[in-house]
Amino acid sequence: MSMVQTAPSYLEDGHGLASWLLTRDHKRIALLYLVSIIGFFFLGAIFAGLIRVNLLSPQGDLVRPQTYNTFFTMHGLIMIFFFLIPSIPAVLGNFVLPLMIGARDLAFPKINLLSWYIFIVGGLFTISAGLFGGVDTGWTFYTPFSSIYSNSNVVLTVIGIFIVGFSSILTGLNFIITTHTMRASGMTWFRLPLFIWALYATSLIMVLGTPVLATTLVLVALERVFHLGIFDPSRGGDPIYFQHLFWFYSHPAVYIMILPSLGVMSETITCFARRRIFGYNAIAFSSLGIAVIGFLVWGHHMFVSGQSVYVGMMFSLLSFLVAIPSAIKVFNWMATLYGGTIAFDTPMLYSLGFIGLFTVGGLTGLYLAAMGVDIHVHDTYFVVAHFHYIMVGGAVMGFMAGLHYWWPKITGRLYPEVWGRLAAIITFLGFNLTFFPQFILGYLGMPRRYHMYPPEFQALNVLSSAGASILGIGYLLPVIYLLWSLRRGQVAGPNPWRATGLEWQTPSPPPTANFEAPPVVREEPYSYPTWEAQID
Amino acid sequence: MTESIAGLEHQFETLEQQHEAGWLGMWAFLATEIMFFGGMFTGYVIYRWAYFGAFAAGSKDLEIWAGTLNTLVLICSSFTMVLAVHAAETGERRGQIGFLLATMFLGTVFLGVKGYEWTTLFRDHHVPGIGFHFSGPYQNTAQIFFSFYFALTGMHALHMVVGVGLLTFLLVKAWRAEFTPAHHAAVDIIGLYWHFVDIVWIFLFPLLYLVDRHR
Amino acid sequence: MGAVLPLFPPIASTYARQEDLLFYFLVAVTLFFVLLIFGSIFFFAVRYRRRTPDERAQPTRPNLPLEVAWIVIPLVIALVIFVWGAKLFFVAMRPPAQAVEVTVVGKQWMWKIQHADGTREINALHIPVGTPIKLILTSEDVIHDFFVPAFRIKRDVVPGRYTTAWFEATTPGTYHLFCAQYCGTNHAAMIGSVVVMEPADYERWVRARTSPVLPASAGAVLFQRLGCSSCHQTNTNAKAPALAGLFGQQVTLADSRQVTADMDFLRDHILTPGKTPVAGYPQIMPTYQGQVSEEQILELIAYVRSLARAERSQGGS
Amino acid sequence: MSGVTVSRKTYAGVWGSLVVLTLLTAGIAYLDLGVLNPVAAITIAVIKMALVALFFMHLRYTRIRLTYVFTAAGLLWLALLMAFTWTDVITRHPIVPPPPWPANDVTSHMSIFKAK
Ligand code: HEA
Ligand code: HEA
Ligand code: HEC
Ligand code: CUA
Ligand SMILES: [Cu+2]
Repeated sequence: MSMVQTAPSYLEDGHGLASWLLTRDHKRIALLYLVSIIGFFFLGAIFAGLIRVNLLSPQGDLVRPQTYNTFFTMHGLIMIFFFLIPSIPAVLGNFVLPLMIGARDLAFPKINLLSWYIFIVGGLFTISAGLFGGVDTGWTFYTPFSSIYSNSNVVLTVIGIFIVGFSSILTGLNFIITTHTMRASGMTWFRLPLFIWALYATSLIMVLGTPVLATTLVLVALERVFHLGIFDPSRGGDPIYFQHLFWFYSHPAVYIMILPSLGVMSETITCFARRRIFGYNAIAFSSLGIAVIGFLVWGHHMFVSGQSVYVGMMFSLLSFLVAIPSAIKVFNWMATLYGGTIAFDTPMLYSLGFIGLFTVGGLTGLYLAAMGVDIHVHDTYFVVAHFHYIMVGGAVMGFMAGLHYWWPKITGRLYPEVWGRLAAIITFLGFNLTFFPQFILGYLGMPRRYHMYPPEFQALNVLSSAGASILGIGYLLPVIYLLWSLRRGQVAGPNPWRATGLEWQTPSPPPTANFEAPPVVREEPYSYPTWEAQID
Repeated sequence: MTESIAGLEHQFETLEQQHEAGWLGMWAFLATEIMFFGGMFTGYVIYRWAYFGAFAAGSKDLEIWAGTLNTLVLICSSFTMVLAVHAAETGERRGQIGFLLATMFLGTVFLGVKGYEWTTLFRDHHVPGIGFHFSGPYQNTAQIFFSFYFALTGMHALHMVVGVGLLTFLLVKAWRAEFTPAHHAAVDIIGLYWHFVDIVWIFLFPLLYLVDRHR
Repeated sequence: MGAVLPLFPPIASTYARQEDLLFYFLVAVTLFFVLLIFGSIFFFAVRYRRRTPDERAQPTRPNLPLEVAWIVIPLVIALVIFVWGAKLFFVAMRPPAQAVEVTVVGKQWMWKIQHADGTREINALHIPVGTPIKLILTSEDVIHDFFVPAFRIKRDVVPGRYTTAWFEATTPGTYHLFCAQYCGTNHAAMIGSVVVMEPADYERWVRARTSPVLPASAGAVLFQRLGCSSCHQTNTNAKAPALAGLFGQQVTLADSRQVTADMDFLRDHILTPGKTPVAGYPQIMPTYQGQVSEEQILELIAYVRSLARAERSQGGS
Repeated sequence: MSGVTVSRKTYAGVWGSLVVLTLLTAGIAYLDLGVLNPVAAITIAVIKMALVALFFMHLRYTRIRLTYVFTAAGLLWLALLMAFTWTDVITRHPIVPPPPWPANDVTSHMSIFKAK
């Protein structure tokens, strides 16, 4: 290396633990998040594995009922609050958002680091609750069970989730302000990559929804400690009020989980079809549409809860309306594929898998939103299958797509392509084997959160468990080959995919300041070459 | 990188951009705060509808002079806060210190009065969960009102405590004469927070103290 | 029951038939879109695969009619499903007037069921085929959920209030009854069975029961024992309102709101009289919170309802 | 972030109005205005909020338009949360009022399915 070497990459800019734990570089913070959420994912996955092993037999032989209940509670809490919600935003978003808009960092780097610490502290609280007594409320904390009857460690858990909520709020805040104030010159709103629009919409939900969850959890904790009676019918409280508050956050939260993945799709599909996106505006606005209408459908989780039927109807109608922006996105991607030049690198395989599974998951959401059908399938495995299709088949696949796509940018190395494709295919197959039988189980009437079940449901449960073990392999493979690629992977170069976008115009891995000179944007987004216009 | 402009953080190009980000950041944060209190306000609304009698009775049990006094105290503290901002804009260091101290003082008075109210309520067994007792026809529904009273005022008081902490931080900076007419974003932004906490109280006052007073 | 790999639940109520229709429609819609999307992915993947590294794509041109089409078509389909689903929901939520009432009290972790004639059952419900049954559900502790997959009905059982559900069984048999709302340790064991019988069998089953006490009669005894009758006397006096004829009427509250004297109202009034104080009376009625069980409250309510009936029949209607 | 320095006189005026409004709201609470009581209380609170936000928080002077959007979003979302929850609570009554009395003895019970 010559002495006139330009700025060192962010990975070389400082060594030692302190240079990581005290960093304010969004790229390093993203890696801190990456390591932590992968840890949480496998913790959650171990619980999933235990759930599936237990359900191999109708009597639920593996563990006692109470233990099983703590399993699915921890599984749900960890997967949702400590893995999926921070996954794409805090890892990939954190890493590429400033790069994509041509900024040196997020607007509030210290707050960014702080939010990681908050995340870890929240995680420690929740895990320690799991260790000391466990929690058995389900991730939904329904009152009055959680507030009075549960004998488990609810308060500690609730504190953990409360804390981690602030991490989410701060990340969202940071993204919103950064997108508004720090775009490079020439980077107008309609030149932003669609991933940024998706992150913006996600942040909107984080910022406006999460505080309500915080309040709700505070009230549950207070109720448990002081017996306030707000959710306790025997003191005149209304348990349904809890459900309103909870779902006011937690329904929009499912869009926190999916919107970033939808954003990743717009990047990968265009890159691997090498074609300009079809319907940029429609996709951009559909993200905002989902975020806004998504706030008005929370009552679809409560159709049979005893809420007013009239309100139920309103929520049902709005749930159908919120499906339309998702439909718009799917069709726009199809139109982008049309006439493209499609390559099947790993991110693209994950992306195509995503589209398929998201479609199935989303369409089954329509069954649930149809009030008459929801009466039957509510709180059965049909719901479990629905949300795993969207969250595991959809969001996690989207995360994998994004991780592989930006991996060369993050590490400067390419992952081994063959292994990548293999893992993507195994995941897809294992996934369907795991969760498709659950649709049937659900319609047959197997309720969720059951530690044992009538014998006639066994065959389908065994299939599902078998699928889970394949799926498990599908998830373990990437860990191995991605780690391997850190040292042995091919050196990537700044733009291995020949993609457009500012993040590819800087070295991989990028220098701490991201760009050598402040970039100026002159092109429309996704200006891939076509037959006609020769773009050089 | 250009560290030439005093106080410019590395990620920004200009001070202007930096201030704008800070200002917008605080406003966005205040939007989250609205929602944070919002969950409880929603509960307040529906329970007040369902238990109007109990809310009226509970409300009458609060000391109106304390509520009114506290409202006035907070309004004055907002006034002194905005004067501190003014002093920062004009670069008067003594003004900054004086008004910040005044704001902190008023904030503390508020908390003192609140503490007094809480102890009286505690003495009267009006604290939910701790041997709650309420005589009269609403004996078994009044607790709901006090639950909201304590949840809302408690959360508000917590914000006040945080606010006083932030003011201390400003005070130190003002003492060191770090604020110049060109660079005093911190005062501006923390001022916003303080005013917001004041606004929350402006709503809490009629909602908690003035339910059906006239009867 | 008993099949090794069942793929579809038994259809045993009128509602189940109607609900399955919508379900099939949804399956068709799903298949259509899944085939469309998977199909085009495969087709595009083959047709437009990248042959040379520098192959260039077709230019992207706006196509408004296409965009409108894929907004409007899904929208129409979605609205059809919405209307259909909502209609069904109202069917499920609107019990026919002649439905026979059965009360259900859920508690951790069992179902306590009482028939209109007073017969009690635990974790089992025997009903005749072809009779609309209306369930009145409440819980002693946490939220449960009464779920009979064969009937496609499900309703949360919420403490502190009454929810209702109804069904009309069409096929005799024994069906699963599940608790579908997570309610603690033995949630999965809070199961039972619903036995649907031919009318003749059912009649035999009814006859075999030791003559149970009617809920209203039990309620009348309670009414005396709890001292309700000391204030609420049959002849209207000033101390407390007479309860005859009250049920189902509009009641004016002290804060001049109007409410219907339904089961929830009566329940609230026994447990938290201060919640809905009646206009024109001093609020001296004590709370019975903690002194009466959910079943007893139901009996008291049955009694107050029977007073309404007595009133009517005296009125000669 | 206003770029404008507002005169202390303006602030004092606002402060004065806030004090007056506080006393006013406390006073009005003692008059019997029926439904207008809560309406008056909330209206005054909203006016006070507006005064604080516009003048003390410089909303009136800022050139960053986005500030309005953020504030409005916060308030709008709160309104949505309240409106939907509230609608549920006030329309929760059963869609069919229960019949005056149940079919509550064996004979009436039996007759129903015998009739079929
Ligand atoms: C990432 C997470 C995620 C996402 C994106 C969604 C998306 C949707 N969800 Fe889902 N959902 C969950 C996660 C998610 N959900 C979870 C976790 C639960 C359970 C919570 C619990 O109780 O624990 C749940 C539960 C749940 C319920 C409550 C079920 C019950 O408990 O009874 C309902 C009811 O309406 C519902 C509906 C929908 C709808 C309509 C969408 C829509 O947004 C889907 C839109 C997408 C499409 C429609 C597909 C693409 C479109 C086309 C291919 C075109 C064709 C379209 C039409 C014809 C309209 N979901
Ligand atoms: C992002 C969210 C997310 C993700 C990624 C997953 C991933 C998985 N989930 Fe999860 N799940 C939820 C979110 C998620 N889930 C939520 C929110 C609930 C509701 C909780 C509630 O009811 O409160 C739920 C509930 C839930 C249930 C229902 C439990 C019940 O109601 O009783 C089941 C049952 O099969 C299940 C299975 C799985 C499986 C097999 C995976 C797989 O994809 C995981 C893949 C990994 C593996 C298959 C394991 C790999 C194996 C190891 C690392 C070691 C294994 C160890 C041993 C076998 C000892 N999940
Ligand atoms: C100490 C006297 C007293 C006793 C004992 C009493 N009540 Fe009451 N009850 C009242 C009074 C007074 C009212 C009207 C004022 C009010 O709403 O509180 C009332 C109102 C009611 C109402 C509403 C009547 C209406 O017109 O809307 C019902 C129902 C009722 N009581 C049922 C009962 C039952 C059941 C019991 C026994 C378990 C009972 N009461 C015991 C005094 C009493
Ligand atoms: Cu009862 Cu689950
Ligand atoms: Cu939802």
